[in-house]
Amino acid sequence: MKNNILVIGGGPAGLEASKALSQMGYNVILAEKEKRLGGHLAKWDRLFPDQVSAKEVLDSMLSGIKDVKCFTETDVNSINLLDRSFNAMLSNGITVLADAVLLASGFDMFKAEKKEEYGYGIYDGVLTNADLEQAFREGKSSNPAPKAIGFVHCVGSRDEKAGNPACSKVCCATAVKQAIETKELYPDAKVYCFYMDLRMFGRHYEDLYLRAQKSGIRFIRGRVSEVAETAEGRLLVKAEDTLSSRPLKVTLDRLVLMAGMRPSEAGHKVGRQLNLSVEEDGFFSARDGLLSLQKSKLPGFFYAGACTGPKTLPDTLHEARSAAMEIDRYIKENFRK
Amino acid sequence: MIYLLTTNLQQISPEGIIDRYPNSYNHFVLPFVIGITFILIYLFIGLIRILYHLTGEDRLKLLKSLFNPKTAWKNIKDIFCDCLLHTKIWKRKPLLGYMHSAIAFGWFLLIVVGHIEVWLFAPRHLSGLTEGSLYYPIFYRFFIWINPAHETLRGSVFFFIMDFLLLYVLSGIGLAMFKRVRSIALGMRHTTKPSLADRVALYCLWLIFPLRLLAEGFTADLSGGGFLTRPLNWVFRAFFGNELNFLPTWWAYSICLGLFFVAMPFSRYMHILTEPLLILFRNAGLKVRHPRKGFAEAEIYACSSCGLCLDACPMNVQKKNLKYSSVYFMRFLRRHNKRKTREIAEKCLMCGKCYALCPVGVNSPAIRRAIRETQNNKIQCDYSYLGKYAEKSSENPKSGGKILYFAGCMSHLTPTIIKSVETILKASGQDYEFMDRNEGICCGRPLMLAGRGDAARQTIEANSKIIRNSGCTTLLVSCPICLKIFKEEYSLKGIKVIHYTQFIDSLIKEGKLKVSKSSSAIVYHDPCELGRGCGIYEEPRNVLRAIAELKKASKERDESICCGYSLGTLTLDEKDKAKIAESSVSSLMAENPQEIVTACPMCYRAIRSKAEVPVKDFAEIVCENIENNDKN
Amino acid sequence: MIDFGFGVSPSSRINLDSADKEKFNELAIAEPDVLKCMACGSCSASCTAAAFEDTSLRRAILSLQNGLGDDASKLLSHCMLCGKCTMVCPRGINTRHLILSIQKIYSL
Amino acid sequence: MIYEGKKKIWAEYQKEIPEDHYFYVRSCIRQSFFPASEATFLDITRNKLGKDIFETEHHTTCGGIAYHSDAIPQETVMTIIARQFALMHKYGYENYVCSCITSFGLYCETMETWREYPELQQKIAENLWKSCHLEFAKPKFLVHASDLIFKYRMQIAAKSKFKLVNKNTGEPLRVVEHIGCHYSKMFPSKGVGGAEYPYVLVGMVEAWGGQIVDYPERRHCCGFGFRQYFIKSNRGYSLSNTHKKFESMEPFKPDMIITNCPGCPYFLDRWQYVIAETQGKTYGQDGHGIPVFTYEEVAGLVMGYDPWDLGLQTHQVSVEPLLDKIGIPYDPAKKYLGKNGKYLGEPEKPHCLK
Repeated sequence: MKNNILVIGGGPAGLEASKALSQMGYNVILAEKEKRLGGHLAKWDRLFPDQVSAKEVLDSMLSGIKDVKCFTETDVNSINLLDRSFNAMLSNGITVLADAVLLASGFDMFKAEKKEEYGYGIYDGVLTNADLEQAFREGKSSNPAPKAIGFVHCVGSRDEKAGNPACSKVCCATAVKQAIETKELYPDAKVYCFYMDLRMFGRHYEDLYLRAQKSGIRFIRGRVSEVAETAEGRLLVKAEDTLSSRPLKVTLDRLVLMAGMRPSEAGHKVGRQLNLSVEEDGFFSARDGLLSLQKSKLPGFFYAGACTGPKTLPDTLHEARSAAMEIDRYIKENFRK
Repeated sequence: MIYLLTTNLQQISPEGIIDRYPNSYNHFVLPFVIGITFILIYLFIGLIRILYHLTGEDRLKLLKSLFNPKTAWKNIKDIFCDCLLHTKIWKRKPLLGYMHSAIAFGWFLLIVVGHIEVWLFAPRHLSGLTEGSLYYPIFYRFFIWINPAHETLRGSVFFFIMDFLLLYVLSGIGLAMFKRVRSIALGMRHTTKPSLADRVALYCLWLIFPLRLLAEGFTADLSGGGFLTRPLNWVFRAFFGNELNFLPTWWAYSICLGLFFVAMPFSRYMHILTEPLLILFRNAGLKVRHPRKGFAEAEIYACSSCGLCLDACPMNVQKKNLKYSSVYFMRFLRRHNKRKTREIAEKCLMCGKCYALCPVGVNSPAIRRAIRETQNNKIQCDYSYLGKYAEKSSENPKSGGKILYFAGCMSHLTPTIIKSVETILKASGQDYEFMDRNEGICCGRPLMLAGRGDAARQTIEANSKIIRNSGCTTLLVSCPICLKIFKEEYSLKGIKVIHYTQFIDSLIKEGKLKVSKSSSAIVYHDPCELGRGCGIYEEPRNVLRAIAELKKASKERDESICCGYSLGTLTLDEKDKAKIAESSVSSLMAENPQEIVTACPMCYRAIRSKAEVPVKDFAEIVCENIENNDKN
Repeated sequence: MIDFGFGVSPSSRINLDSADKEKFNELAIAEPDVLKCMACGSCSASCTAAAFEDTSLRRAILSLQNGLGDDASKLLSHCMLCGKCTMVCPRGINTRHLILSIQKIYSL
Repeated sequence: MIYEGKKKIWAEYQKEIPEDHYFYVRSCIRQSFFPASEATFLDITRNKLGKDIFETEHHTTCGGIAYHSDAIPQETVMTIIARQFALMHKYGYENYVCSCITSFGLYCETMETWREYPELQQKIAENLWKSCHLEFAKPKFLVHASDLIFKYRMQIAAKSKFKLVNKNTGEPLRVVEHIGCHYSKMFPSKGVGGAEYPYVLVGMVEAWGGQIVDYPERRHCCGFGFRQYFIKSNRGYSLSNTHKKFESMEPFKPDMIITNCPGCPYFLDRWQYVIAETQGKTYGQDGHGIPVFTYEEVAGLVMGYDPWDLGLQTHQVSVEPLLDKIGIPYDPAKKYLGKNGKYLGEPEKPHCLK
């Protein structure tokens, strides 16, 4: 008999784990709340640091889940523990009795309009990293070409007042990547990146930074304090250039806000029903931060990806694979004696 | 010239076909006469121009030197050795040396002996232009032949000598042709890409002597000939039968000569005539003051475009950098190409190797610096603080020490050097003071190299004040860059400026420092500024031989390859520098030493970054080998 | 005009809109390394002249990016071109040529 | 500018303002700066709108000026505030409305501090009893006088005689609003519309027919700043702040400025004169300045009060061009005559700003 495994969330973590689990011979049921699989990856155009196409990456992931039962536009209405197995009622009316559950609910983007001073939703030229990716995907370019474009790092990250004191990990590299792509699209435009610390920690990330610098992108160390609209409808951006300890202003046509990662609301909904604990930052707490990253405090319930904190795509995929291994071990120890 | 064309037509040869020729003129001499006249006028104007551009002071210096017996003797010696015998090339590449001297010295002797012959047998034709003195000795064999009035078949010794010299020259030409095909056989990896004028002159030069052989071969029956021309004459007779072929060859010979002279000012061969002038200038102690005029112009035209600097230049480890070599630099200077010359001037490492290896002794680094001066000397900066600091530190002179140690800016990035020098000073019981332990003024050499001489002089002035007021008798320097300028530009009367390699050598010789010999095999890298810059090659080697087994680098002493991180370059990028450092290290590793030793903070850092064996500073390795009972 | 004993003080704010981009572009062509600075400060920390006067290549580059050419010239006017900054720069910036280029382009 | 976006933000910062029964506390400086504003407030609320606004002569300063100038410690200022609140309680009120923004900010700060540190509140209650024998109490609702006018803006509009509209073109007047820094920047939730896009004055202007103008430096301080203004050598700093605001609003060609703070209208008004004298620059039309008003003055104007009864003759920047633009009648001859008809005297250079 094949054991049922329920995977909640059809983003990279869910897809990668489902693939691994189905290859191990489990009966995998995947529930995704959105219309299409892929999570945020499905909305992205190119990925740092090598600017590979997000679509190609996703397509290759999707090709591995042929044996997985995927339910899209499906919420987990309720879930509870019955003896050793989990009983989940899905919004499409199906009830799943699963021997193990993998939560891969990922993250929600920080709502950039919460940073009122940046004027997202108020000024026409202010957009988010996700908006820009969408524009890239659609191959849209502005006419007339913008003359000056700014990127604000750490929007809703490292910001206690915005409710997220932590770093979202991917925004710096994303900003630098998007800045390069923007510069390529509008070679005559001035491109500015407003950063606090440039966290280019991964392999090739520093190269990306150097490439951006060489292409003439200006990095200004300082958080944007406020944005206003000029009489001509352009954006007047104020920040401090902390390296010269002086306030600075610049008029831009576009301002791209690097919205950070917040815990997924849908994930919380599942967590609340099983009394799973979250840490102060709102992300789920693993059983052990080093040794049992994929395990929750509840036997049979596992985590993968950004539901336990901001992660890059490779990190997420690694977690998904290790979660699959943990689930396999759990099933073998508990159900096949 | 018109006079030449119309005169002497009355003298007719008694023999049939050549009756219509005057006995000391023939139309074929015209190309030669035009050529030689052109070159003589060109030379005269050029000389006046160069002398005009010299400063009054320099002209006086030159004049004085000409009458100073010592310099006059040196002038003669240098001109003979450098221009004719090419002893400098002989020393480094014998085959190449032979080639050059064969052509230069052989040709020179041909001309001299030719004139002696005429002087002996037809002295009238040396007496004036109307007698053809300009061309007669050159075409002597022809005129003997057509004019039975001349004594023929006289002086068989000369026939032999002239043929021998011709063979000598031809052997050189043969080698030159071979060099074009396979330069590496003569020890040259890269050769200069010739310009159009160079090609014209070159092919003329190649043709001149074979044509002369042919021409003289045709006339050898009557005009006499030696072991070369006489047999050739027999062969010609056997094949052609009559003498009608001889005139075109003489024409060809004359045309080649004429063309060669006309092409000369536009080609590399101008060096043949300019080099003696350069020798006079150099021996008179003149310096480059302007990047294109006066002394520089003499250097520019003295460049023989031989291309020895191509292999010398450390940048040329990458082929793309060949274009920055001195030979092309001189060519662009000659063509007044300001953009290119500026680019090359700024790229150069100023390691001085091209100058050291140049057979003509063209000091192209000095011209590069002069170009940099035109660009950078006008930059306005504020160095008023230097004077204030010198004033302040002079108020409290660093007293006591007879030795004043100046580490220099760069040594502060290599604390090993400073620590080791201090250890040695202490171990040998020296009374010293550290001039720039906490802060110090730059020696000025980097500014000087960047073409900011005026600024450099301000740092020199401030440092001089501090040094003079310190009461020291010896200024000990650990950085060769500083050493060079301290020696050349500072006036520190009564104070001995010494590099730590020299200092340690003398300490050991005087028995003040005892070192023990280890079994380790080491190689020594000659820093540019220390070796080629200050001529210090022996002292460090003396010391190193005493403490270890000294191996050889494939290029060392004045052929040492710059480490690439010279302060001389302004625009060379990091990647190119790294490549040069690699090539420097690979030369050092020729005999697989266990350690590399150098005596310059820049070289130390550069070589360390590329070497796979431990790299030590000179003082550091001496420290390691101080005999135990003497160690602090 | 009345002297009140006080008046409008000049703004210390950097205005990137009015920063001279032409000269900076000229500089970036003469020495593209100017774009590579990551503001680590190694140059200023090792600077020989900085022991005496306010000298900082790092801040000079920043001033140029902010269109403050005079500030940059001032920060480099004491430089002795000793080259220590070239040696310590982790990005391999040709600092001496950069300094010379700045001095040439921004002095005119 | 996406208006809907701003509305979303306004929707998040709704403040509960009771309709009636307020204990009113005056500002220290407004009575001399804008002498008729507080009187107009009381007249409108009590007489025109029939509200119960109680005032007692026993109330004092809130201590804010001394506190912000580092002249008195926090416990002292808190005790002064506790006394004000105790008076309110004594007279049977639980809604507290103050005329001054500095006071409003300080009350908010004090209430928040007491909430976070109950032991401090206890101590202040003891101080209050020891010094005044008054019973400690806290207001149930704390509002600023402008909150109240905002609350009544529709009632005022219903009774208005004039609209903030250019009578010649029919276009709404372009109005710049300036909010006192201590209104909502410290506690965005305490202000109507929050701190980023405060709605309190915008609401009034929109209700009375005007059009609000957002200019880049709208968030910037007017330049008052107690320490900056009190010391002459620092006054240039104060002036420079005001100058920066005018430079920023200039391209938007505002017709008027409306404010809700004691210091702001004063400095925005008077510094225009100093800027004109030192920089030779004016920001209004035809060499005029931009007239600056308190919200009570604007309410009074739309309700048809005589401009001179509103004290508009005490402004540095002459208001007549604006009155003409709206079509409010006034008697130029009476400008410098007091309530009793006596000549008040007039500024040395009334025409500096035309």
